[in-house]
Amino acid sequence: AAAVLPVQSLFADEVPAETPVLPEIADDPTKIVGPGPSPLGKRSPFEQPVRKPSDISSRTPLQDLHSTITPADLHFERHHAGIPTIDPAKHELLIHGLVDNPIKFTLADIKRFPAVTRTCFIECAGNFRTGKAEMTPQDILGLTSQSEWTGVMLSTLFNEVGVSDKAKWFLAEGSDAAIMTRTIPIAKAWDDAMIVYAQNGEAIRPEQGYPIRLLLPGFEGNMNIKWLRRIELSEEPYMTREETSKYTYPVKDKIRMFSFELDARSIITYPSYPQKVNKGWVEIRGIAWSGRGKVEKVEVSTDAGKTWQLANLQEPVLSKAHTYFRYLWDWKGEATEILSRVTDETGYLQPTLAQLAEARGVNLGGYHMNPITAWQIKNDGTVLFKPETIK
Amino acid sequence: AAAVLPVQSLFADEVPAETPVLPEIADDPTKIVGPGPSPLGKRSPFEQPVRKPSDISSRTPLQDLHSTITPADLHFERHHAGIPTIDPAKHELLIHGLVDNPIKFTLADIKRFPAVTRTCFIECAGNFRTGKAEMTPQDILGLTSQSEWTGVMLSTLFNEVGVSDKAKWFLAEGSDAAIMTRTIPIAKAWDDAMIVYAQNGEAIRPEQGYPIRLLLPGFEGNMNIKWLRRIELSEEPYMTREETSKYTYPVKDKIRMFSFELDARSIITYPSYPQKVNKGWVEIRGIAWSGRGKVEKVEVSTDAGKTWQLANLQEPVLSKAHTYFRYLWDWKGEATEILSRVTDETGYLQPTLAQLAEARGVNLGGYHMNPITAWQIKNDGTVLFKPETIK
Amino acid sequence: FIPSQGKKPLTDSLKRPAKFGFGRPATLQEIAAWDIDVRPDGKGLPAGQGDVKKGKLLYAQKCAICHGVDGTEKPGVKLPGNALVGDTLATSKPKTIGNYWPYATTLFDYMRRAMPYNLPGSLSNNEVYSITAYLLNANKIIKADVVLDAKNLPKIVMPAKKLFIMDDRKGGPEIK
Amino acid sequence: FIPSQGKKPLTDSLKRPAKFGFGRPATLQEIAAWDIDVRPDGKGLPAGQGDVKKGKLLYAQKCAICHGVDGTEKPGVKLPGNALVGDTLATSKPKTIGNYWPYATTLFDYMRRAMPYNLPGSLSNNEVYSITAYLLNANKIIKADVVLDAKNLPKIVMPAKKLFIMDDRKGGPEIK
Ligand code: HEC
Ligand code: HEC
Ligand SMILES: [Ca+2]
Ligand SMILES: [Ca+2]
Ligand SMILES: [Ca+2]
Ligand SMILES: [Ca+2]
Ligand SMILES: [Ca+2]
Ligand SMILES: [Ca+2]
Ligand SMILES: [Co+2]
Ligand SMILES: [Co+2]
Repeated sequence: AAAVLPVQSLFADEVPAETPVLPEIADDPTKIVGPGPSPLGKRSPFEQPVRKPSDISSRTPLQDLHSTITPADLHFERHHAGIPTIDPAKHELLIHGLVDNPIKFTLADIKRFPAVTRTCFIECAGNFRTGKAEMTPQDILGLTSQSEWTGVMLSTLFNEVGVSDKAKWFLAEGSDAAIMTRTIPIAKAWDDAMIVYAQNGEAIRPEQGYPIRLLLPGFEGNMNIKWLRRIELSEEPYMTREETSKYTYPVKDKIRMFSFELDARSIITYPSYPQKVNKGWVEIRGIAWSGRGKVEKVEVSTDAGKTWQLANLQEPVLSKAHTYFRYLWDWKGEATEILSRVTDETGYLQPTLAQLAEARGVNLGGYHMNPITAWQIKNDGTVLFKPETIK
Repeated sequence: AAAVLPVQSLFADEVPAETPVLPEIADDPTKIVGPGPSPLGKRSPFEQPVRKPSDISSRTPLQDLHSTITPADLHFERHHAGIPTIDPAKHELLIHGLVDNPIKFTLADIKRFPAVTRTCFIECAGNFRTGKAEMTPQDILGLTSQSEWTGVMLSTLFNEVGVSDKAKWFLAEGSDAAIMTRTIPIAKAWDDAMIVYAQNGEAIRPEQGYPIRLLLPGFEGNMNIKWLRRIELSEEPYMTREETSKYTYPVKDKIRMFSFELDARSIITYPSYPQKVNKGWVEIRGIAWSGRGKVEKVEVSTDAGKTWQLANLQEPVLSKAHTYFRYLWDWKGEATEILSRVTDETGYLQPTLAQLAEARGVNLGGYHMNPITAWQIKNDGTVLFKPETIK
Repeated sequence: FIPSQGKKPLTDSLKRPAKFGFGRPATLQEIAAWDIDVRPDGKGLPAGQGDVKKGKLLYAQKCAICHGVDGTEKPGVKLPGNALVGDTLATSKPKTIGNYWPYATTLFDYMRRAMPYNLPGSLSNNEVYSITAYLLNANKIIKADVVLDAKNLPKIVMPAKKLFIMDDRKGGPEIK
Repeated sequence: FIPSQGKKPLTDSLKRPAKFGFGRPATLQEIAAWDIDVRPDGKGLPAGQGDVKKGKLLYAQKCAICHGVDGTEKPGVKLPGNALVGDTLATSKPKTIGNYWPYATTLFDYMRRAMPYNLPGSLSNNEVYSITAYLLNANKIIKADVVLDAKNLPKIVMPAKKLFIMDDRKGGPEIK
């Protein structure tokens, strides 16, 4: 029987978007003096990119974006008990457990440490939906976004408290109503984990963990604990609900847990449903990323996967970051399928859904899914998603 | 007599900011389920960065930013006749003059050409104010901001229309009520000029030229014509008002015109007025940039300019881009002055105000001013700007 | 996972002191107030106890409205909360405590911090022990007469435990 | 300025066609409707003419409210528009047409496109010629009886012309 890829009912429960109201405007803008400067800018009324919210998540409109920084108000969301409202003057971070000196840091303390800025993506491990042709990139994998994050290296704080040799893991805990907890191997703290307080220059947004969140570049979204209030160092993992009953998935007759890195992935965001293409030169555009380092190359196929061509990568290519790719295609008007596939710096090539099913069995669980995404191009230029099932 | 540096009355006419209202919030956010996902995120009510608007400009709150992307709604503004409201479906770009084929491009046409994304700053050529100690970085030089811009290389469009060998300049014209025009040397079109329609991923904001603006990386802000509707190629410059009666400045007994690139510049944004520092380790932070290429190095002095130390530059260092720098300082509590100075890749070292006056004469005009900015640190940790005058 | 070798973002390392001295020592009381986690070896379990009977009553009062009268999935019924009760067969659907939770300690830890969803943190330790006992019994993991406490809870071997494996992928060309 | 040598951002250059064929030919009418610029050599100046007397009247009606009765700066008075009239001495303040505008064509071009500020584009070509004549006369650059048109306007040598120099800086260590 064909495996049905899980489209969790909670994920699918979308709130319909409001219809934008367009202003009446003058024919010749050169004849009327416009409004002057303001404390805060607004979008043009003709541009209304929005997330697609359900009751527990909202998805980034990837097809509306032209580069890789996600405007903060369009960053995807995934909450387990809503967004807490936190007074930054009262918020503290406790680091304790297998340390020499358990310390409480105020937000002001944290900002005094040497700061670092890093651009990387955050992606929900459950970022895959399929099922029908009328799906946009936002619908399929809108649970990934990218920001320029600023904060302190977690290693700096660990150095401050003094870490025991016995510590092999650390628990990170949020101050939301789910008191979300995940356990992370300590090697990540000595590598590139950060505690961040800024996103795209300004204070981190409430949905993203204001005033501080854990940033684990390349690791699944849920581990990047938001509204962080506590870290406990430990000999062993805590086996929290989110690392056992959730964010785990069947691999043949076993259940795989502690998958941290998001596997390399790419998607064409233009052209995609519901856009239409014209005959002639079409620049195919999209994003590619890997939780294990840099994007090495992206290939595009315009003949349903028979042949593949190199796409251009937008510089600078950053590690564990959405990387924009572009490929010029001379479309003659024939029906076809277009696809992209990424290779990351470890040499991993993005698989097809069939290859994933072959490797993991047909009961694919919906977490850590990164199959190649195909778009169908119809004779008239219409673009449709190609939903695949496993035979 | 001491030269008074021009603080144009129009620039100085600020609108007072509204006092933010803070919400009543629960003591323990872990006990209440918060609001769920939404189509568009909002800032925490505890974080209200705002531009400082006057009637013709508004200034970016540089001291509130932790990295170099300026959130789009905080990008500085400078309008000469307000912000036009433009229907993107009707907007067209005309390229004519010394070309083989004069062409009108719709916005949709422009988006079909091969796209490029580039991160760079835009700075107003009149970005310098001084006069009193109670000034923030926003007050002193808030007319500079940085975005990730996406659009088409101007050379791609010039190739499309076919440019005559006689063409040495091009006029760029906006569709605002000032029908703003500037002439640009054609070499810039073959180098790195772009026509951009996206800013930080999304459509360019109305204040920044929606739906398209000219982007001339490193060139003075006013030349980056917003709401672009026309380009005319020409043998000679047009000597528009903005390149003759404005954006020119006295140099000894002459008036210098056609200064394109912004000279290398830096400022410490932390600590700055009205912040306060504590004894112990202080991370001095700021931004540096050059209109002529990459920042080569930034030096910081914590002893009023007697000695200088290298600051760390945040990677990746991009050309013609705000570059974040950081320097760790162990403050013992003594009164002093802290300063930063940048060297760009051409070997240009940011000058003092006295050096500028020495080179240009004491009637410095307020355009293309990039003097070293000093902050006074008082014994109690108070920070004040050090306004300088020319003797 | 494989840490990125030597490609760390720069920090200010030239003049960095041994310690910065920011922050203040956390008191034992402060730590105790927040330290609510429970590990598989039982570390973190509080004093107290609970039994199936009390748990059943509490479940009916505080949980049934979201998780269903008996915690099982009923065809055509969409509840706000997940199904909690099923059987212990690895192949059975839906995922429940019986077939998909490798550690009983996780149940205690999670319910104490996050449930009931509308009143998180409102259950006493004894109540959490009781509801844990009830749900383990309903999932056919413990007998109806077990009195759960910090001693015996970590000893429960969950049916799904044997299914769980650590991800051992390290990057590279293999699809796995 | 010095173009950045070979450090251009990448575009898709491998398969790039000679032309993409996007956009459509602009008609002469379309070009004429927007092509309002005026160059120092007079290119772009329209037919028509104007004189100081008419200009003075128009100025009083349409401009004086923002630029002052006679366009000069009055101590203590802050007007919405800049001072337009002064003398022709390089050292005098404030900057005006007389001492700071290198080309008379710029005046025509700017006023036609942008003034009056509240009704941009509302002046006829003859009106712009007349106001230009008035302002040039008020700044002591032309006589009161000059009738301005496309022929003589570009020939006017502005007092400030001799002061203007092109920026010749090319980067590098020099402070200039
Ligand atoms: C108002 C609705 C509501 C009430 C009342 C409620 N729950 Fe829940 N419960 C939920 C929701 C929603 C989730 C899923 C939360 C998530 O995924 O983050 C959940 C998840 C759970 C889970 C984890 C299930 C899994 O498979 O991971 C357990 C166990 C649980 N609840 C137990 C309880 C108990 C015990 C009570 C009563 C003491 C209770 N719940 C009361 C809504 C509720
Ligand atoms: C409602 C106010 C207003 C009216 C009416 C007005 N102006 Fe202006 N004018 C301005 C403002 C404001 C500026 C500066 C605009 C800028 O800097 O972009 C200006 C600038 C100018 C300048 C450029 C000055 C310089 O030094 O660069 C000239 C010339 C000018 N106006 C001429 C006129 C003429 C001629 C008229 C009438 C036909 C007129 N103005 C009517 C407000 C006005
Ligand atoms: Ca998440
Ligand atoms: Ca290509
Ligand atoms: Ca500008
Ligand atoms: Ca340093
Ligand atoms: Ca603990
Ligand atoms: Ca022309
Ligand atoms: Co998730
Ligand atoms: Co300006």
